[in-house]
Amino acid sequence: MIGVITFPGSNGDHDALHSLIDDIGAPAEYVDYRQTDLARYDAFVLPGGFSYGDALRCGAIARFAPVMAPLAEFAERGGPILGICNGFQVLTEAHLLPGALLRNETLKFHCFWTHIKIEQLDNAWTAGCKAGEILRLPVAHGEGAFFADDDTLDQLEANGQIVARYCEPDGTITPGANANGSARSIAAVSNRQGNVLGLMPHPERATNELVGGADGVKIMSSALNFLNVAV
Amino acid sequence: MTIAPGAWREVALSDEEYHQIVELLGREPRPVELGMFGSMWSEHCGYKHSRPLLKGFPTEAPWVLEGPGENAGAIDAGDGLAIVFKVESHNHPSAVEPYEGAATGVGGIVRDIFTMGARPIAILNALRFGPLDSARNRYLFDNVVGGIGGYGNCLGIPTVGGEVFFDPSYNGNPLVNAMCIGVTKHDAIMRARGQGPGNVIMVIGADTGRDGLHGATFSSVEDPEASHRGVIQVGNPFLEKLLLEACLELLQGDDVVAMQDLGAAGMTSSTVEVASRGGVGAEIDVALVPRREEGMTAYEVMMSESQERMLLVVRPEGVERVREIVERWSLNAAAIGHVTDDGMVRVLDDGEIACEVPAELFTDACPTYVRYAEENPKITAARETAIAVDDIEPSAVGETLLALLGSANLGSRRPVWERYDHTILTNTVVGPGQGDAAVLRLKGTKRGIATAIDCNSRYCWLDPELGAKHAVAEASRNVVCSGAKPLAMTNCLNFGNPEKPAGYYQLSRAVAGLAEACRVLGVPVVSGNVSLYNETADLAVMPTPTVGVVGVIEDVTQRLTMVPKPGDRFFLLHAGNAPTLGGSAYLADVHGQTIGAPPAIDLDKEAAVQSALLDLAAQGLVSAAHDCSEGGLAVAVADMSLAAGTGVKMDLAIADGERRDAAWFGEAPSRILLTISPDKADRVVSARLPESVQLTELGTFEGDLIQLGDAGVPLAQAKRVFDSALQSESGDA
Amino acid sequence: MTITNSSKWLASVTVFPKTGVNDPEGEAILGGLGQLGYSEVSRVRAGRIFRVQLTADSAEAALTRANRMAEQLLSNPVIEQFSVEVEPISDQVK
Amino acid sequence: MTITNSSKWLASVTVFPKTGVNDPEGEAILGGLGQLGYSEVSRVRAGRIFRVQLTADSAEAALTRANRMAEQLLSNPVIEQFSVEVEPISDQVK
Ligand SMILES: Nc1ncnc2c1ncn2[C@@H]1O[C@H](COP(=O)(O)OP(=O)(O)O)[C@@H](O)[C@H]1O
Ligand SMILES: [Mg+2]
Repeated sequence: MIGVITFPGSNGDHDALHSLIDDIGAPAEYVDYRQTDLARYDAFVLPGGFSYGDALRCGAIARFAPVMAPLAEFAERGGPILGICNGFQVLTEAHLLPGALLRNETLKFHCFWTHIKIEQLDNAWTAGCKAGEILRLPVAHGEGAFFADDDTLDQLEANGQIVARYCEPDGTITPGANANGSARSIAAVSNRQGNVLGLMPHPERATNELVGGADGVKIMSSALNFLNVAV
Repeated sequence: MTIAPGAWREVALSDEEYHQIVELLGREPRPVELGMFGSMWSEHCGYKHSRPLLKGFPTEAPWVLEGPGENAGAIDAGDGLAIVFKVESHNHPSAVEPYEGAATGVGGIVRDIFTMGARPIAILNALRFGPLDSARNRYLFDNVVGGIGGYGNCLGIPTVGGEVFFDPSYNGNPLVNAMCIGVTKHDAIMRARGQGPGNVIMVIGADTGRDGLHGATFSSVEDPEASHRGVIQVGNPFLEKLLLEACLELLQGDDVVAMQDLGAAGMTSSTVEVASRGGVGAEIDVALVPRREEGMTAYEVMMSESQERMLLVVRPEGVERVREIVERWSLNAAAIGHVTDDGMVRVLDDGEIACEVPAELFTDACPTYVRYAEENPKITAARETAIAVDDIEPSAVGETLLALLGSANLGSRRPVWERYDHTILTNTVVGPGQGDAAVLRLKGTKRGIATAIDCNSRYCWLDPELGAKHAVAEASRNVVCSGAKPLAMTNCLNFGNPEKPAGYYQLSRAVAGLAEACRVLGVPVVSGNVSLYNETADLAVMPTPTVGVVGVIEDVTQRLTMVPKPGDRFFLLHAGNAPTLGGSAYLADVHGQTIGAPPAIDLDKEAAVQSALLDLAAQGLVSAAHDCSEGGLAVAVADMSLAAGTGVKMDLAIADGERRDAAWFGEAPSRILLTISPDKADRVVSARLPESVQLTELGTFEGDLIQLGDAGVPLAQAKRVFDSALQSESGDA
Repeated sequence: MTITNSSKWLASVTVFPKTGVNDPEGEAILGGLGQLGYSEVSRVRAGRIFRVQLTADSAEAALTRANRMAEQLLSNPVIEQFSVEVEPISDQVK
Repeated sequence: MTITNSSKWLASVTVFPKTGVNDPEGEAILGGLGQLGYSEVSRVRAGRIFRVQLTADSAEAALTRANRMAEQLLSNPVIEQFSVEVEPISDQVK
C-alpha cells in the first residue's frame, strides 16, 4: 500500500492518488498529516501543493507535522519515499534530502512541460528508467531552484545522488533548459541510500496521453516494481 | 439615534432612494440599517440598472439545471454530472491593488462554485488594460496576472484559458473578470435558500476584520479609489483551500440545508440572501461573529468584506457534527443566529437590535431604473468614418502579418498562461495555446467539457448590439472548434456609467445583442455579473460584455486542437461573408484607427457553420480547427502554423476591386479554418453541407515559411515576433 | 559634485503590512509555532527587509534617498508601511 | 509558574540569505532601482523579518526562546542566517 501524505494546503494529493490507482494500478490511499502509525504502508508519496500556504519557506511548517517523525524512521529503514514539488521541498526542510529550493530565477511561478535526463537508476523511483533516458514532464512551481553549496554539490555528484537534470528535448544540458535556475541544472536528487527521491517536475501529472503525456509512468510505477521485488 | 441629513449619500443612496426607505420602513433607518440599504441597493447587489434589461435573456433549456439567481448556474453534462459555472468581475479592487484585487476576485468566484456543492475544476480569466507603454499599466498587468496565478495555483485549480486585450480606454479602469467551473452530481447541487425556522446560522472560515468596508457600494460609483474606505482585502488562498475542502465534506452529510458565501457586502448580503431566497427570516448577533480586530462596531462587522468566509444554515442537531468537521480542517465555526419565520432580517449587537427590516425590502423593493439612452455622437462618427488607408502591395502582406503577430493584442499569451498552473488536477486535455477552447476530461466518464471566454471590445464600442452578438458567436465558435457542442453561457457586463445616456445606450444595446445571439445559437444564460461605473474623468471603458461558454463533448478523445500535422490540407468553412476592415485589429494595430462598422453577422448562418463543423468532426473529417476572427485569415493561418511548428502555403484569389488588406487581414463572422490529412481531403470536399455554408480550400501546412500568396515569412522569424509581443512591450514588468 | 564627502551607507528598509491588513503568512507562522509548542507566542507579523548599500554625502542624504526608494519601489503603500534606518559602512566591512 | 514576573516582549527575527546563496530578488530590486535613476545604489539584499509577540519572564528568556524559534522554524540553516532582537511591549502599545 502506497501512502499519499496530505498536509493542510497540499493540492497535488488527488493527482498522485489518481495516477497511482487509475493509471498505474497500484494500491494507494491518503495519509493524514496527523497520522503517526505508518505500519500499513510500503512506500510514501509526498505530493505537490502549497502546504501551509507556502508561508515562511515552502515546506517549512509541514516538516513539523506529526507524520514526519515516523516518516523519518521509515526513511532510515530504507523505505521508498517520493517527494514531488512541494513534497520535495518538505523533504529538504526535514533534512531527509540535501539542499534547498529557492525562488525561481525569474521570481515568477511557471508552468510548462520540461524535459529531464535520468542519470541515476540506482534508486527506488528511477529503477524503471534507462540510463540517460529523457522524460517529458510538466513543472508548476515558484520556488524550484535547487541550491546547495559547491562542496555539497560535488559530493552529491560523487555519490550519484543527482538523479535527473533539466535538458533540451534531445538531452543536451543547456542553461536555456534550466528554466528555474537550479544549481547544475538539477531537477531531482536522492538521499545517499537512494530510497528517498525528490523532484520538481510532476510525474503524477503525466501518466496518461490524454492529458499530455505518459512519461511519468516510469517514475510512478518504479516503486511498484521495487516493492514487488522487495516483498 | 437619528440619521444626519445627507448621511445616505455617503453610502451612495440618492435623496429619493432614502425617502423611499423611510416610507417603506415607516421610520428613519438605524445606522446599521442605512449601511445595509446602501449595500443592498447598490448596483452591485441590487442590479438597479441592469435588472430590467437582463429579463430579456433566454435562461431555459432542457439541459439547464439551475439558471440565474443562485450563486452560479448549472447544466447537465450527462452521466448524472452537473457543470456549475459563473464569471465575475473584480475591476474596482484590482485598480486600487492589482495583485490582491485579482487574487480575491478568483477567491470570490471559486467560493461561488463550491457554495453550490461543486468541486471547482477550472478557472478562466478575461483581462483589459491600457497600453503597455505606460509603467502603471505594466504594473497593473504584471500584478493582476500574478494575483490570479497566486490564488488559483495555491488552491490547486488549473487556470486553463482566458483573454487579454489592451486599449487606452482601460487606462483608468482595468478589467479583471474571472470565471470558475465546477462539477458535481445533479442531486448534490446545494442552494442558498434558508429554510426551517429554528435552524442555526453559522459562519465558518476566516475571522472578520475591517477589510473592504462597503466594497459593494463603492464599486457602484465612478471613483475606484473610493471603493475601499476600509482596509484593502488581502486574500488567503491557503485558508480558502481548507474552506473548500471543509464545505465539500460538509455537503456529503445532510446537516447543512443552505450555504452562502460572504462576498460583496459580506454578512449583510449573505444574511439577506439566505432569508429572501428561502422566504424566511434570519436573526444574527454580531457579537458572536469571530473578529480579527478589536473594537469593531456592528456596522463594521455587517459591512466587512473579509474574504474566505461562508455562511451555513444547519439543522440544530447537526451543529456539533458541523463544528467537528470544520475544526478538523483547522477552521473556526461560530453559531451566530438562527432562521425565523417572520421574514425579518434582524441583527443584534450583543442582544440589542441594530437592524430589523423585512428581507424583501432589501431585495425586491430595491428600485430599478430605465434611463434615457443615446449613443455618444463621437462613436457614431467613428463608426461612420470611411476607411481611407491605402491598400497594401502584395509584397507587404508579410510585414503586415509580422506587425500584427507582434502586437500586444495578437501576440502570444504564453507569458501570461505560463504563470498559471494549467496542468493540475490532470484533466486538461487541451490547454492554453493549443486550441480555441480549453478541453477538460470529466474523470470517471468518457466525456469532456470545453470552455472559452471572449469579447471583441472594439466591435462593442463601435456597435454594442452587434459587438455583443459577435461575443456570443465567437465564444461558442471557439467551443465548437474544440469539437464540443456549446450548451450555455455566463456573462460579465463591464460598462461605464449607466446614468449617462451614452453609457445606458451601450449597456442596453449590448444586452439586447447578447439575448438575441443566445436565443438563435441555443446557449441560454445561466449566470452572470454586472460591473458598471468603469469610468474615470469622463472616459468610459470600451463596453465589454465578457461571454463565457461551456460545451460538452461526449467522447473526449475526439476533441480537436488548433494544431495541424505537416502535410494537412486546409479549408475555410464559412457563410460567404466578404471580410471587411471596419473595427478590425488591422486598422487598430497597424493604422491606429478604431473606425468603421464591424462586420455584420447573420446568426442563423453562424449556427449553420457551427453545426457543420461539428458534423464534419463527427465524421472524423477534421484534424484541427481554428476560429478565424481578429486579424483575419492571415493571422488565423499563422496561429495554426506557429502552434504546429510547421510552415504553410496559402493562396488567395483577390477579386477585381477587392482590397488586398481586407482579403488577408479583414474580419468576417462565421469563419472556421479546418485541416484534414490529405487522404481524407476528398471526403471533406464532397461532404454535404447546409445550403448557407461553404467550404473553400486554401492550401497546405508544409515547409518552413508562412507563404501568403507572393509573400513569404520564415516561420522562425514569425515565432520570434509572436513570442516576444508581450515581453518586449512589458519590459521587466 | 565632489567625491570627498561622499561615503558608503547601509540602509535597512523594513516593510510590514499596515495595521489591520490581513497577514495570512503571519497567521500561518503563528500556527506553526503553536504546533511546535511555542504556546507563549500570541501574534506574528511577517514582513520583508531590504539592505541597500548606497553612497551619499551624509547620513541625512542617505536616509532621504532610502526613504524615497522605499516609497517608490520597495513597499506597496496601499497595503504596507515601512521604516528606514541608515548606518555608515566602514571600508573593511563592505 | 507565577505570572507576576512574566511580561510581553516583541522579538524581531531578521533572516537573510547566507553569503554565496543566490538572491535573485535583491538583484532584481537593484536593477529596478537603477532604472528609476538610483545610480548611487551598489548592492541590495532581500530578507525577511518576523515580529513575534511572546510572553517571557525576562528579556533573556524571551531572547532564548526567540532564538530557538528562529533556529527551528523561522530560518533554514542551509541557505539562511538570522539575528534576533527583543524589546519589551508596554501594555498600551500591545
Ligand atoms: N488571461 C489568460 N489566461 C489564460 N490563458 C489565456 C489568457 N489569455 C489568453 N489565453 C490563452 O491563450 C490562447 C490564445 O488566446 P487568444 O489570443 O485570445 O486566442 P483567440 O484569439 O484564438 O481566441 C488561448 O488558449 C487562451 O485561452
Ligand atoms: Mg479570443
